Amino acid sequence: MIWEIIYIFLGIGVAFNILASIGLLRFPDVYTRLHAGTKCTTFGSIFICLAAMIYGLWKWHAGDKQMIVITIHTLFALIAILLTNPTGAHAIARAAHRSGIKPVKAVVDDLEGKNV
Amino acid sequence: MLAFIASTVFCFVMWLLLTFNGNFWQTDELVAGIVMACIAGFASRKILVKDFKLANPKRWLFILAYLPRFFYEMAKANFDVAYRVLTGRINPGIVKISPGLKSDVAITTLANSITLTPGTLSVDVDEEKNLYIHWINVKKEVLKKMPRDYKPICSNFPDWARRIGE
Amino acid sequence: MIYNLPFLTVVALIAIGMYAIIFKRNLIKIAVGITILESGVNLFLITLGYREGGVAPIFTNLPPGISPDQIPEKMVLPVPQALTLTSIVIGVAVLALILSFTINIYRKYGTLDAGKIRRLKE
Amino acid sequence: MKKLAFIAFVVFFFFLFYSAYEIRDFGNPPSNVKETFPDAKYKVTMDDRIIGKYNTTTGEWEYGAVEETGANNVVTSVVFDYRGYDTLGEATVLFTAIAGIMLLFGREKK
Amino acid sequence: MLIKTVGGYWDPIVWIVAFIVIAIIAYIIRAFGKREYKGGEQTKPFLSGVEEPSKEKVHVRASNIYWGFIEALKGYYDYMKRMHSGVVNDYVAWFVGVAAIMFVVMFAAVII
Amino acid sequence: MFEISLFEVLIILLSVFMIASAIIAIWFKDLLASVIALAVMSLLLSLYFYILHAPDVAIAEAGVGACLTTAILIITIKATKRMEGDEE
Amino acid sequence: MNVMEHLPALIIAIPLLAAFLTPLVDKISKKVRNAVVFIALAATFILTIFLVQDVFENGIMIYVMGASNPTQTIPMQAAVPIRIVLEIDGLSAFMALISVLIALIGLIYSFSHVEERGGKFYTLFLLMLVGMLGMELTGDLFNLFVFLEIASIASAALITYEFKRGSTTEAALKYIVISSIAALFVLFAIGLLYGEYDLLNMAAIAKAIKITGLSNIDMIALILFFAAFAMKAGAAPMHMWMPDAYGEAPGAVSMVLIAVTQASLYALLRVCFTIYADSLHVVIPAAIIIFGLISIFIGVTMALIQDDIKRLIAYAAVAEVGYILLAIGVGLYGVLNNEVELYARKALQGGIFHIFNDILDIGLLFLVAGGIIYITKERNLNKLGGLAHSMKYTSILFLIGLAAVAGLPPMNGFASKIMIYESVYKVSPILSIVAILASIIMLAIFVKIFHSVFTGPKISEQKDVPKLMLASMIILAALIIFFGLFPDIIINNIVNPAVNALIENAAYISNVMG
Amino acid sequence: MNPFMITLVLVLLSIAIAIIRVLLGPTVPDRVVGLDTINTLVIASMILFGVAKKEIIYIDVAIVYALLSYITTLFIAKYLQGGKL
Amino acid sequence: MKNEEMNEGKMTVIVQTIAALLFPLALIFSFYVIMHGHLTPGGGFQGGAIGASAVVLLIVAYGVKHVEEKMSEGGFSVFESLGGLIFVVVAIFGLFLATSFLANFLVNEPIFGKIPGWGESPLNSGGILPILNIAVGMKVIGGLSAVVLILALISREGEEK
Repeated sequence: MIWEIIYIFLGIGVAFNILASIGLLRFPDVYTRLHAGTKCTTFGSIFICLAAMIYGLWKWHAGDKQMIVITIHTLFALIAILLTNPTGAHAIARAAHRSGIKPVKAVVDDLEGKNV
Repeated sequence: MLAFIASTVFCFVMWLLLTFNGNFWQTDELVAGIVMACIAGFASRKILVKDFKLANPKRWLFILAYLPRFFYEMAKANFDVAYRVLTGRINPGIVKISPGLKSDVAITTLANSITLTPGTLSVDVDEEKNLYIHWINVKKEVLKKMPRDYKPICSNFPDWARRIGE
Repeated sequence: MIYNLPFLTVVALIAIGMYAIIFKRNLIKIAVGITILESGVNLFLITLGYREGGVAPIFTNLPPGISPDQIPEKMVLPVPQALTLTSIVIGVAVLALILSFTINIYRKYGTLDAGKIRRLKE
Repeated sequence: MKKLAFIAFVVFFFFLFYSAYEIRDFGNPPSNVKETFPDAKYKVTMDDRIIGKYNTTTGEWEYGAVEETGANNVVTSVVFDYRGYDTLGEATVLFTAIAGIMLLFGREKK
Repeated sequence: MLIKTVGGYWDPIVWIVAFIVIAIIAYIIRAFGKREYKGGEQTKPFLSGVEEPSKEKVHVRASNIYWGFIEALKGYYDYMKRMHSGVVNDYVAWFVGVAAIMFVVMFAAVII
Repeated sequence: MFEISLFEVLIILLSVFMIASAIIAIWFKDLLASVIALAVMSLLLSLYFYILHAPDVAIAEAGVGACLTTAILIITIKATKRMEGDEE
Repeated sequence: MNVMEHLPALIIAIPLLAAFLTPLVDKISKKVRNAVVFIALAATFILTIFLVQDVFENGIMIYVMGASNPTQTIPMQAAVPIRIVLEIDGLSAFMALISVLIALIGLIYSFSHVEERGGKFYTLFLLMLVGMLGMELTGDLFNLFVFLEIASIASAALITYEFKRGSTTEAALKYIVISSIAALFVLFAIGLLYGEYDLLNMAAIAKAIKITGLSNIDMIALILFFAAFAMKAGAAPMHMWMPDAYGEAPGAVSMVLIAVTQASLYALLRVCFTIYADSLHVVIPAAIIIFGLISIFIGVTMALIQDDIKRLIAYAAVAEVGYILLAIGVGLYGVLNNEVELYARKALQGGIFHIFNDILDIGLLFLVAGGIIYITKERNLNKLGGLAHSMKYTSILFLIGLAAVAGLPPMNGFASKIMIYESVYKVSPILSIVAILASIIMLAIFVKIFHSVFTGPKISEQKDVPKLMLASMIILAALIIFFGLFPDIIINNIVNPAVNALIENAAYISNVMG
Repeated sequence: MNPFMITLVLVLLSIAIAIIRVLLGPTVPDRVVGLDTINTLVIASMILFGVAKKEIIYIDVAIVYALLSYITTLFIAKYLQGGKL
Repeated sequence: MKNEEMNEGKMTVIVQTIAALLFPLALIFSFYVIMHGHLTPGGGFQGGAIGASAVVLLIVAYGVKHVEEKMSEGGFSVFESLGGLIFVVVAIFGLFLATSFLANFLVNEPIFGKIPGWGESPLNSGGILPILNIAVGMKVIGGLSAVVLILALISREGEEK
């Protein structure tokens, strides 16, 4: 049962990670690539972390007391990813816009004309 | 002083989490933790703690309540991106929204949430705390009026952010 | 069984770094080359220390399935890791110094081209 | 001139690749010193001596890092105990580099 | 005082004694000369009647001192100046070159 | 036939990636891109250390290679100029 | 606690402690800082003399860092040393003595004019000494690498002391790039040896190579060591960094840089004579001889056309390194061919003695040149002139230095050079002829430099150099004359133990490995 | 076969694709996106390897990366957006 | 975001808030790595590098000027010298109290002596290793922060000219 959950979680994680990479290749400009690179990797990594946490909790429950450390430390990594990834994406997007990269095929650009 | 105590407590909790190894903490672990948390708290007292809004337990409850909703949106976002990756159908644009948030925490929460949710990516924030959002699938009806309606872009996240941060 | 592939990687890294140092004229490129060269040497030391099927030489929370009496055969070698630690910190110190020299040279000479930075010759 | 340098480069790295080919197999460090020192009394190498040996009958460490330094992390005990002098030197390297940068850029505070 | 070399020995004290003796002899020989010939008009150089130029004018500058020698070895010096290019890449290239030659020579010598 | 384990697949992949990113790092004319490739290489180097069971070194390489080296390189590029080449 | 027993550790620890203390004390008072630095260096000097005396009387000294018994190299249940072993034999003691002596003289010289950013300057000065001493006292290969880096970084930083001239930074950059690459290849070679034998101790590796024979890996490591250390020692054609670095550094630093170079030379000797000793192929001594010849030739001929006073002296320093390499190569050749008593011992005596003379002579020239530059703010020989009118003492000291470098009797340079000429003649007369010819050209060079700096009409009124500067130069000149007049004392008491340590490497191994 | 190891190899494959983006990316921001993606993937693979080998203490390395890899991104972003340091 | 703020080198509010949150986290993690150097992977250098990275994070998020007002490079270098001094003094203590330079004179006994009621604990083991870890940690935090700070200041100074 537990193993199945872990399998599923790992599968989702890997699927989204690979999807992120493919999106990174296929999308036309930096903003859309950021969509893929940020959302999908974050989501995939969350599932991978969840699988690891579930594994740790299960082992801990099964009597291996120190395995709880995996859960807690993975939680730390997860929080750090959740905090940093979107912020990093925001910083890159802003920098890209300031360095003069226009969004491809944009229908509207409210930032344009705003004095920098 | 209060700021110092608050940041010290934050650091100490982090230390306790980091050093937990299945058993109760040893005494010297705790003592070392207090000393180290004092140093780290002293170093970060001015930048970490600007106000004490987040010390209110009600806000913690809001955060907890917010997480599942956020997670659901995120899952949706990923399937959305998956769809766009596979089909390549995009209709992007940068739109400005005015959520009317004042505090840094709130705007940060909102921006990060927006980045992780369907089809949107926060690009810039100006001094009036208006967000500029790269939207991968711009809907026609939003473009009509100038103070944009944020409902179709980021549903009711600004309200949640207001509850958490303001 | 991978035959010596990591060692070949190491020499390839060293060769790439040396290539940058010898054939690239930009000072920052030379600094990048030195960094790559140093990474290669660090990797070399670590690969020397690897033992097949070993675990990290740390006794806290050893993974299950290792009984203490077979420990020396089950752990990777600790000395190369210590050497590599030393080498990494030395590397960052040298890099910082080289880059500060580079900044100063750029201010005095107005160029980063090693071919033009030759007031001292003959 | 550049061509000559390139030939020298190729020759040099030919020999280094040869050394990478010739060196011991990946993952198989020497496990005893009998081959190198046939007259040695004990047959453990430097690293195995540092890692230590556990005596199952007495339940104690006969020798090694845990017994000699009391630290669980063997790498740290190598860094700070067995090769502590290197670490001192390395800290000095950092100090030297920073003093050098300060010499170059530091401002005299009056 | 005395150090043995492969073929003989070297003793600075003996050398100094000899030096002093020779110096004294030289001084004595000089002392035989007539007093009025020292100094004055006698010691000035005679340049075909042309007046001696001032010291500043005839002082030979450093870069002119061994002009002939350097001119004679012009080819060598041109090569050397090209070799000392002052480019840091070349310095490293020399290291690699020397190491490569040493590799080749060493392995060739060992195989032979 | 070759018997190959997952661990060896990992090592092969990482070796290839590292050499690739190192070549990228010295190939780019844009120094900023070159620094990014260097950061990637340092990241993979750290992963390499990690799977060769040297977590101590991996942490050191993470702290130094991922953050500080890149930081000082970018500061230097900012203080000097970005493109490698003859223009000026 | 017996101080005598802990001397090797204290000699490193005291300057290191002072180096860490200097930035703190510098914030309080400049005078206290100078006192701290001077006391630390003087204490190191005294301790070094004790150490040297002890080593010369009682043979090799062993110190195991951090062990429960500092003289027990091989701990319980082990076959090889596992801790860092400091091993001081005659050669190490000799080199340590030189380094500390030169550093002390350089410090006295620096006190006269280094005020601005002095805290950092003296810190780096002490660290440079620490680096040299560490390289010379250690018996561990990786430790050698670490201290090599300390010495290189400290000297590179010190070269930039006059950072207002951009060329100092250029020289420092070249120096640091060269040093770090050399050091990285040294580290690679250490890795190769470690991979082969799982050892880091020099004596243990020497014994292992002796037992198992020279493998191909060992040979590659040898060449890498050889090329890297030869580059750091300034052997032509890898000498190009030397004129840059020596020429741009402040006077005292140039002098101490020679000692750093000699420390690399020491490492080269250690690798050739101790680690690889008997399994060495005859190609290596031949290579050393060839490098020596090229260095001599390039050094003197390039010095002839220089216009910058310090660069000129720096090229002369290249030639002096060439003499040392020539002598050592011949000595190594003799040792390998079992012709020790015939000529090898004399050649090595000459070479080792010439190490000392090189530092003293070239060091004196650098100090005087530094003084001239300090007074006149001018480095170009074409614009200098007539300084003997106002700087009488300096010109006399410079003359002494010139005579010593050119090898005029009865200066010390002649004593060592004649030993080198005669022993080199036994191997091949051509070598000897080249060496003597180069010596003549050297004399010509110094006629040029003396002529253009000191003689001629007075250009401008200058005062003489500061007193402390003069004092340090006088110490050096006195040493030069003393060594020239009584070379037997030096050779019998100081050089011979070093030569014995080179020739008999078995003692070095057996002291560690039992 | 350990599921975590298999996942790890697959994650490494997606790192390969991200490296291609770093190689191709026409502008620097594109490359930074690749770097950012590789960062996250490396953190994930570190966690996977630690769990696969049951090495509890290895997760620390992943935390370090998660905390620090962000700084590189910020530095490059700061360079690109112009303005002073 | 105003032009003046850009010139101060600040990044957006979002980045700043996250940096403010990550700074204590990184700092406490660096202390954890330093203090547990003899138990888990890590030690003085690693922890020091992480701590220095925390300072670098502040530099990049808030601008050099802002950081330099709070912590000057002189302070960092004093910190660093202190770390070095502690290292050498402990090493010399080994010479006086035990047998040789750098000897582990506290091995098999707790650092601060046996305090009744504390029992056996891993954190308090390892002899002088934790002390040396802390010394090296101080040194590396001070040193690397000072390097980045100086280089950043110099770069900024060059831009202002």
